[in-house]
Amino acid sequence: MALTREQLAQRVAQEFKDGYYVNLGIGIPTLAANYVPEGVQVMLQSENGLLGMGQFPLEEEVDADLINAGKQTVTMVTGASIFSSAESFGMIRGGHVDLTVLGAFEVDCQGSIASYMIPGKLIKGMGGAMDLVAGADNIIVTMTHASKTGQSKLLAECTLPLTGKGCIKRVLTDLALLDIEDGKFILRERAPGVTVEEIAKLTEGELVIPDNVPEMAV
Amino acid sequence: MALTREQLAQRVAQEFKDGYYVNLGIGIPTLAANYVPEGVQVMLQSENGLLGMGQFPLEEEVDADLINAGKQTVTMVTGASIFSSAESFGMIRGGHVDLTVLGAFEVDCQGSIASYMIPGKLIKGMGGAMDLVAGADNIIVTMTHASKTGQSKLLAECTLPLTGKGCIKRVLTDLALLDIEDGKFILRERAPGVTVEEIAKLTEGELVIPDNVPEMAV
Amino acid sequence: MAGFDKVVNSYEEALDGLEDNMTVIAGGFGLCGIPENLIKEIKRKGTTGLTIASNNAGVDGKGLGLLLEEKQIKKMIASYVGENALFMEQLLSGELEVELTPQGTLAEKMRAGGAGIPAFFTATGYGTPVGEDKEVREYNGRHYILEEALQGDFTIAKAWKADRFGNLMFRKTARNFNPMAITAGKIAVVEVEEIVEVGTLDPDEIHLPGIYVNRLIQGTFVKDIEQRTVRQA
Amino acid sequence: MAGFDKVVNSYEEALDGLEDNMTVIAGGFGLCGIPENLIKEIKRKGTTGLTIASNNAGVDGKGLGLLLEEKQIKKMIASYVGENALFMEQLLSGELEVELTPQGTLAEKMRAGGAGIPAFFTATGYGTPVGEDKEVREYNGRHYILEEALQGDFTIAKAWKADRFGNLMFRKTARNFNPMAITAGKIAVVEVEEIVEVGTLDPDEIHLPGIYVNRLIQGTFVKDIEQRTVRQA
Repeated sequence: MALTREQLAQRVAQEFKDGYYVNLGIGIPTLAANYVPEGVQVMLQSENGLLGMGQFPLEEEVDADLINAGKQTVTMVTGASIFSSAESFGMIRGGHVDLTVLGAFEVDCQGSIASYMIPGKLIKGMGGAMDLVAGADNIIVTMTHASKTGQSKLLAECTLPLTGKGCIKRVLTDLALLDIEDGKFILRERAPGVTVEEIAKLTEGELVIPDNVPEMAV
Repeated sequence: MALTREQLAQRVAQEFKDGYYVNLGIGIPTLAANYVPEGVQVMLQSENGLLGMGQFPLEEEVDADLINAGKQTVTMVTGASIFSSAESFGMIRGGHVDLTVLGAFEVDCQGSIASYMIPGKLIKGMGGAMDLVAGADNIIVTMTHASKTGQSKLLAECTLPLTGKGCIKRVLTDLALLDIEDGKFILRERAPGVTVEEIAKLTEGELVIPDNVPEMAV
Repeated sequence: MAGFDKVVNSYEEALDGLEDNMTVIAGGFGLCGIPENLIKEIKRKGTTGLTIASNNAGVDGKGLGLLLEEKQIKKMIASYVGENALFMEQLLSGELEVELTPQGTLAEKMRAGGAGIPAFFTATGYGTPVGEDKEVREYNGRHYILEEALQGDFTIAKAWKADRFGNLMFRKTARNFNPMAITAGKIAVVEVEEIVEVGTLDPDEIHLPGIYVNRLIQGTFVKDIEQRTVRQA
Repeated sequence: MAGFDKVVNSYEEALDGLEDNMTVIAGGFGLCGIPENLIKEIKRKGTTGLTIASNNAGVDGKGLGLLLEEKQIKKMIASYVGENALFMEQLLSGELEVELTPQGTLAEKMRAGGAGIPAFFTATGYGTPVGEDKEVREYNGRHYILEEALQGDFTIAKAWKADRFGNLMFRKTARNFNPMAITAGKIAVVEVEEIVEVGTLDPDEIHLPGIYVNRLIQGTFVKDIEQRTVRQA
């Protein structure tokens, strides 16, 4: 069975280590904050200038001056700090954020990612995504493995305009967890009940299948 | 008569305009702060991270955490602000300081300045001087016109290692105030009692002498 | 209060000298920390042909979206221009030009513009459409592209509190692009919620020194919220 | 207090892993805001062959001057190295190497090192010995040279107040190089006068977020003054 959004978020959260500063993109990545493992503390960086993002505010706590990168009203945790956008991206570009999780349209086995623009459709812009993929060493891309019509999104080469080139090393899809090494996808884990064959069929880029591909614990 | 240190400082202070942010180098430039004209407010920038430097502290006010770029204990004026060295030099390099006054060993008629190093003698370093001359549009160099042995310090070309190339437009010496334009020194004012001929004799670089060269009001 | 008093008394005076076809840098992220009254004054003035550098272009009818209504913007330099139907319409019709710039690069370009750094290398955008036609250089095995500084004829920005010398404090994430936007404007105009007497602000707690501020005005703010998200108690 | 608690309990622990021939970035300007106890710990450890980037090299017997006594420094990257006879002696005898770097360039090199900017252009030093062998480029009729970022294996720095997460506040001009020095160190060690509980510092008033700090220690400070200048009442 393909992972649900909640299961994807759970699996992402298993990558959290105690003391990690983490930047979570909009959507599934953000959900991961609900599944931080027992005994682990993470601090969320919001690229609009907040380290230590908390949960949504109570109605009476809503503050127009306190939002996240998705423009949602948020709160601050104890120990939070505020800074300018230049400082925020200095932090990101300089590699000080331990883990970045973001979505994508396509990833290829060279580690390139396309996530911000579909030519011919409306242009929205890359926001902070290009800085995030260029600045982080440790990135997890979360996405569906294939389109609704069965087209693989794990490609030999991205077809859409790139957000970053050769910067992605780990992809979590609804079917599998894969690393990217030496121009190949390495299958690390399967979603529960999903076979290696199903994954291989929906992976266009070169796929390496180790002898043992365990099921994810979600 | 050649100007005294106090007179040099007085003449420098005549360049202060109301609302100017000013960086004053060590020595005579610093003295100029004592001669701010009536009705004029200036705010002193100290490149170690202070805008709004005040006078020396009273004995009981001395604070090791509050010094100027000359490592002297100082105070802050009302309205002062503190910032990092990166911010301070952003301010300087970005041209936000209205006037910079500093000393020199030599200046030439191309607007180059040598002020930080005499080869063969001890090396001390340029400190912030290279940033100051590169960042400011409006710089006054204060120096003696010639060495004690009568060697001109206003040269056709500096002989010492440069602090900055082609960046100086105004020089105040103990004998004269000169502008630098199109590769020439232009004599603007004479020290009281000093003749144009005396100045010409001690100026090695090409000197333009306008019809009327008034005496300084000091 | 003489030379360093930056306070002006009307929005008209605040934007005196702003002319057609100028480049304006605007602070704010989404609708958070935007100079909302200065934007309204530009609308009132009717200045056109503007190039505006701002992370976002407002939303329909709010923030910079107001300037789209009368087609006052010729070009937008921004990282994200979604949530704005009028923007898309003018973009597709060719009435509006957009230069999409990664958010961190945009922030750094403003900071560089204010700090006398004409250009810098960044890995952001290498190998992407942003890096096309830009110089590439390798440092320690990674590729970087050369990005140039950004400066504006005017900056319009918003801070929380100021003293009359223009020393500024920002509040929470309304800080965002405002500090470096202010440093990068030849004439930096800042509107604030409160102007306090000089000497009231602790020198150690000033977020941006008044040296960068040319004009200061006190305003009242609506502070629209784009995504009001709440949790239940 | 788990993952984000940066407090260590001894200076030995604070500098654990510092080895011979490493590059160390040090905060401070003159003797103001220097990590005086961390310097003493390096002296005690006897680490040698160090390359140290710091605006100054201390004075005889104080600050980084202490490390000259046992010849622990191989190379100094600094803007001003006057006021130090032992320094000059070792420099002239060839035991010590110095890379004179303009003060603003040094600050910006550290900031760039922390912010993922491998190189930047600056007008500072163009046409001078500092600009020799560096790439020159013209922007808007002015000449600029390309300067590269600086990073350290360790940073040693001093702040005034911190919470246990390493969120920092500096005091007056003891701020100076400390913030960017901290961002540029692979392992950033900060000593402070006071450690307060997390939540005590206003998020808007934190000068440098704890994300940059790896180890934090509370010390007591002598705070030597180089030029005690006073006025009469």
